[in-house]
Amino acid sequence: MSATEVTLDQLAAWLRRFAEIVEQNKAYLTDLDSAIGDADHGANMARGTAAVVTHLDEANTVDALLKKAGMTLVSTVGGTSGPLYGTLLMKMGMATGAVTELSGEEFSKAFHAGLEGLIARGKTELGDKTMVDALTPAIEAFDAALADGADVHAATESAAKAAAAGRDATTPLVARKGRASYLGERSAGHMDPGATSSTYLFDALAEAIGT
Amino acid sequence: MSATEVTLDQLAAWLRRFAEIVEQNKAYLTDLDSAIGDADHGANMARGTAAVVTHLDEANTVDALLKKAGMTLVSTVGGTSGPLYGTLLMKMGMATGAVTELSGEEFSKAFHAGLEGLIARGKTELGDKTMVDALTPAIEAFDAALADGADVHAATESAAKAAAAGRDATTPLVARKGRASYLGERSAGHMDPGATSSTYLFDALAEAIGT
Amino acid sequence: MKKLINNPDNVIADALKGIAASDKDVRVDFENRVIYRATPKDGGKVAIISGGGSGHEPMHGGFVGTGMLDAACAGEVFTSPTPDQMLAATTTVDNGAGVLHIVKNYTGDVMNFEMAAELAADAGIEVATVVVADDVAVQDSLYTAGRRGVGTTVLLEKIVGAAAEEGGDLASIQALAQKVADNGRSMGMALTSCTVPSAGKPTFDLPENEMEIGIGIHGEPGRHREPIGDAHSVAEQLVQPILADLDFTGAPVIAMLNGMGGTPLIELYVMYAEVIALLEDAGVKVERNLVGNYITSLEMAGCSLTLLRADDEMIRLWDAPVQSAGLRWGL
Amino acid sequence: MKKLINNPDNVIADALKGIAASDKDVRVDFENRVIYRATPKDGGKVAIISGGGSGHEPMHGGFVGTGMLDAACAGEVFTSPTPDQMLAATTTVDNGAGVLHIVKNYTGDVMNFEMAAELAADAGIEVATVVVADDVAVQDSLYTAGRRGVGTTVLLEKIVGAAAEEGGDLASIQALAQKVADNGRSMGMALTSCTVPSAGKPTFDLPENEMEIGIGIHGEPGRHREPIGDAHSVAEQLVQPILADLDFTGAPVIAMLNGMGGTPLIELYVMYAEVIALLEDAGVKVERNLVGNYITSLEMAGCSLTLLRADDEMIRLWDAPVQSAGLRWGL
Ligand SMILES: Nc1ncnc2c1ncn2[C@@H]1O[C@H](COP(=O)(O)OP(=O)(O)O)[C@@H](O)[C@H]1O
Ligand SMILES: Nc1ncnc2c1ncn2[C@@H]1O[C@H](COP(=O)(O)OP(=O)(O)O)[C@@H](O)[C@H]1O
Ligand SMILES: [Mg+2]
Ligand SMILES: [Mg+2]
Ligand SMILES: [Mg+2]
Ligand SMILES: [Mg+2]
Repeated sequence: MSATEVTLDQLAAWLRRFAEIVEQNKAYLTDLDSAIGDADHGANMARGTAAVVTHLDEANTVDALLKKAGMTLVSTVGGTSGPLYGTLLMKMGMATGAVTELSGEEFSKAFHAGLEGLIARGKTELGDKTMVDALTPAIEAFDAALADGADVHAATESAAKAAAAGRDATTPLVARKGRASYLGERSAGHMDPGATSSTYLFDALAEAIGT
Repeated sequence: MSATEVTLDQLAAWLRRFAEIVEQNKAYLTDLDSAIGDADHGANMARGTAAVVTHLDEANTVDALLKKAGMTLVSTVGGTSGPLYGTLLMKMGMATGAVTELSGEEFSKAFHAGLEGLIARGKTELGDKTMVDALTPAIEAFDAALADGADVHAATESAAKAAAAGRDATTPLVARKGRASYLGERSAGHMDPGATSSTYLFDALAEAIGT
Repeated sequence: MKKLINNPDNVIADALKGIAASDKDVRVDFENRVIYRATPKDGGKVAIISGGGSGHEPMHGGFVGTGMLDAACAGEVFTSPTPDQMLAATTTVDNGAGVLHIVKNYTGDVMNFEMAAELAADAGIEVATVVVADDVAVQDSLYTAGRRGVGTTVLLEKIVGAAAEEGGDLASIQALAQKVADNGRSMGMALTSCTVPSAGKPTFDLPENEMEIGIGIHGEPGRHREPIGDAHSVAEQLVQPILADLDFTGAPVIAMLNGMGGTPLIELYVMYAEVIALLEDAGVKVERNLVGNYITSLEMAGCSLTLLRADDEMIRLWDAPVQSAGLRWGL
Repeated sequence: MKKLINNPDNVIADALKGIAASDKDVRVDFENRVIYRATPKDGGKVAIISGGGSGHEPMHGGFVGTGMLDAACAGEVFTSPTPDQMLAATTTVDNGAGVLHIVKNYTGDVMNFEMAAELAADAGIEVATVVVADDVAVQDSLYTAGRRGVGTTVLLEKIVGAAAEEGGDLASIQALAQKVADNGRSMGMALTSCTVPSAGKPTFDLPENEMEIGIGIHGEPGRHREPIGDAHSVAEQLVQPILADLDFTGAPVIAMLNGMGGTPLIELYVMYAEVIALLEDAGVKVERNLVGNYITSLEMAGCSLTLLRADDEMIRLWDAPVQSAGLRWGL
């Protein structure tokens, strides 16, 4: 079976699965944040994604689903990850319209809109040792796979791999944004927590679309 | 050589040696006080006895020496041991008169006067698990040895042995006075810090007179 | 030992320098280690003195000021001050109207204050003494040193200080002090030990999952140890023994939830919410309260609860102006 | 983890109950987690709002009151509050004269307050913002998030609160706030780590003989680690980087020696004595000071120094009456 469309149900399953993976890795995310931050990234993400899950049944369209998820993150997380992940999903929702499924291209367009919003909010660049370092290569890989003729599921798997590679690449970097930047050179040698939680977004997506 | 008199110099040597032994056992006394008190007996005794040493040269008579030592303890130690050890020495000084040496009997009379003053100040009885439990048998043994015809040096050695036995006997007791009494039954099984420092008083005396 | 100090033997002297530098409303006698009001109240006011071992800050030095203490004597860490110190303080603050000594019930404190009072009486100064013995953790009996003096001391110093400011005479002030002492009860607990600087290591070892119920403010062991419970069950262990010891219904109550020094304020608020709910259930009406660090035990983590069965007069005196480093309102 | 809490996920909700029960001068909106003055000042007063992650008590909720804040938003522990909270607070306190947002320079705080300000502007409320970025431990650069906002926030909230109480307009209040922010510098250090309740273990491991210089108030690592020094050398490591960053001579200075939450007050006094001696040597004239726990980091042991190069107007506003749980004088 070759998937060319992503359905509303799959998107809901995606966010549900994202919440599960975050919950399972809560302590790990917090450990990463302890080293170069303030030891709350796991709790922040778990609180926010759990809240998102409680609203998944309310939406009948893709835009409503994603906007509500984004707003829920903004209003329940706080900190840095709340506004950023929240903006990502809200802007994705704004880009899709009131549809019930997305083609690969439409999904890609939404991702780009979301990432742009996030970058504008966070005033970040690639290489600043943030979640952007996982999100950007993931979305690029997604586009490249689609361009290569892959179906949406295969494209999400490429995206997940690229996200992981992007995450790993944050380790040697010196942080230039966020709390880790206060550390200067001492931030090098540690994996970025936000880049790590970003990989779960694509792991969850690959699983949700694959099933 | 059989010593029948204790000289002013020997008494000064006694208090000097007492300060040394206390200083050497400061941490040990504090450890004992940590278990059933407030972890300051070593510091209290070391501070006070060191101050006593600075005044030893000022006195030309036994009473002046002992009274000054007692007053110094009272005004530098504080806590429970300051007034009690201070009273012991002050009352001893008051009992001797302006002499330059003491016979065994005179020394015994001074000890009794000191102990009585201490007991009156502390409102203690034998068996309350305090310094009195070492001081009382020590002074009794001193008297008994003299009565048996021992010289002063031998009598102080008996006193030191009896003090140690009295100290050991505090271990199983439930404290009825001082800070350890707040513990009730939980005070049993611990050696009393004040009884322990009291043994040093007789150890020091035996050494000072022996030499 | 992790401490912000210089030589462990100089902690008191060094801290007094900091107090003198930071608080313009007090004057420090470094030799005698006494903290006085910078501007003593003139006229025939009864003077109120307290003192005790150091390590319980802001008590007592932080309570010197208008409406509270006239002087406080600082002993070594956890060691009562000497008679000399208290005599110096007593002589200095006496205005002819007499001096009240506020003493916490520890053998050392009682004896040293007693000696000072004897010497002061010799010098013709009228001294009255109140001994606070409010710690219900201690099983009281005729044959022990009695209960420890803890949190009620803070409330007593405030209330009696206000009465003295108003011009009460020594006998009435002493009677009031005794009444406050008789009607206050406290109970404390610890999550961690304190470390006496000169000892250099924790006074006791408390395993990672245990707490000590009934702890003393000098790290004296309490009633028993048990696994750490949640704030609700800890609150029960503080409230119940206090209410079992004295009836707190039918009178206005002043409550203090006190941090032992190493407890974050946010935890004290969590505890206070539990305490107040239990007291409400028990029909106890808390009219005034303090939540914070007032009578501490160095860096100990833990807290204590103090309840005072007050009356309208005590509440009025509680509300009277006070201006000290540790308590400040109405001025 | 040794904490007096119930469920780690409910710490903020539980603590807010305790704050509401203990402080009759504030009103707590439990849903939005906002602490308001119980009796808002009426008339056209500019409203002052602050907020941030919890775990720094008494900041910010403890500074709500006459002469200081109109409202404070409590985030999760070490996590900035959400835009919803700040919007609720902004809408509630606005009197028509506009609202000042006091923000500490952390990416999360800045973004969340920014979103709230956008939403408030949409609702027709005039919002001005001041961002405090005073931590000299952070090597500043155009390409980073800038310096952290720490102790100057406390001084700013006091001074600007007094100016608002006097009736200044939003533009003048914002200008004053910016001036205070520009003239404050801080530097902190830690002896031990804090433990975030939801994390359940210390944020960092610090060996028994080491300290962290330049620590952040969320347990963010500082400049470097080194063996624990005495109070004198620690004071040097706080004073020197601050004086190297800004000239504090020739102006009245307000100094705050702040405890991180787990530091005994007696140690803060020892430190203050050292700090003041160093400042005197450097020709810095400290006219006003605070010594105590004002901007904490849960149970962390350690301290921070904040210096504000003030002027006569700031000193006057500093001395103006304030009545909040955390700061109280002149009323
Ligand atoms: N300016 C920024 N733009 C994009 N992502 C950022 C930025 N600053 C920080 N981040 C991301 O946020 C993560 C931290 O999130 P979190 O711990 O929840 O927030 P906080 O730092 O406020 O405690 C970092 O690991 C990083 O990936
Ligand atoms: N009432 C008393 N009479 C005699 N000795 C006492 C009494 N109370 C306590 N002590 C002795 O004092 C010792 C403790 O001294 P110290 O630790 O210096 O004083 P504090 O208990 O005030 O800290 C105890 O070990 C005990 O021997
Ligand atoms: Mg974080
Ligand atoms: Mg002791
Ligand atoms: Mg003691
Ligand atoms: Mg955070």
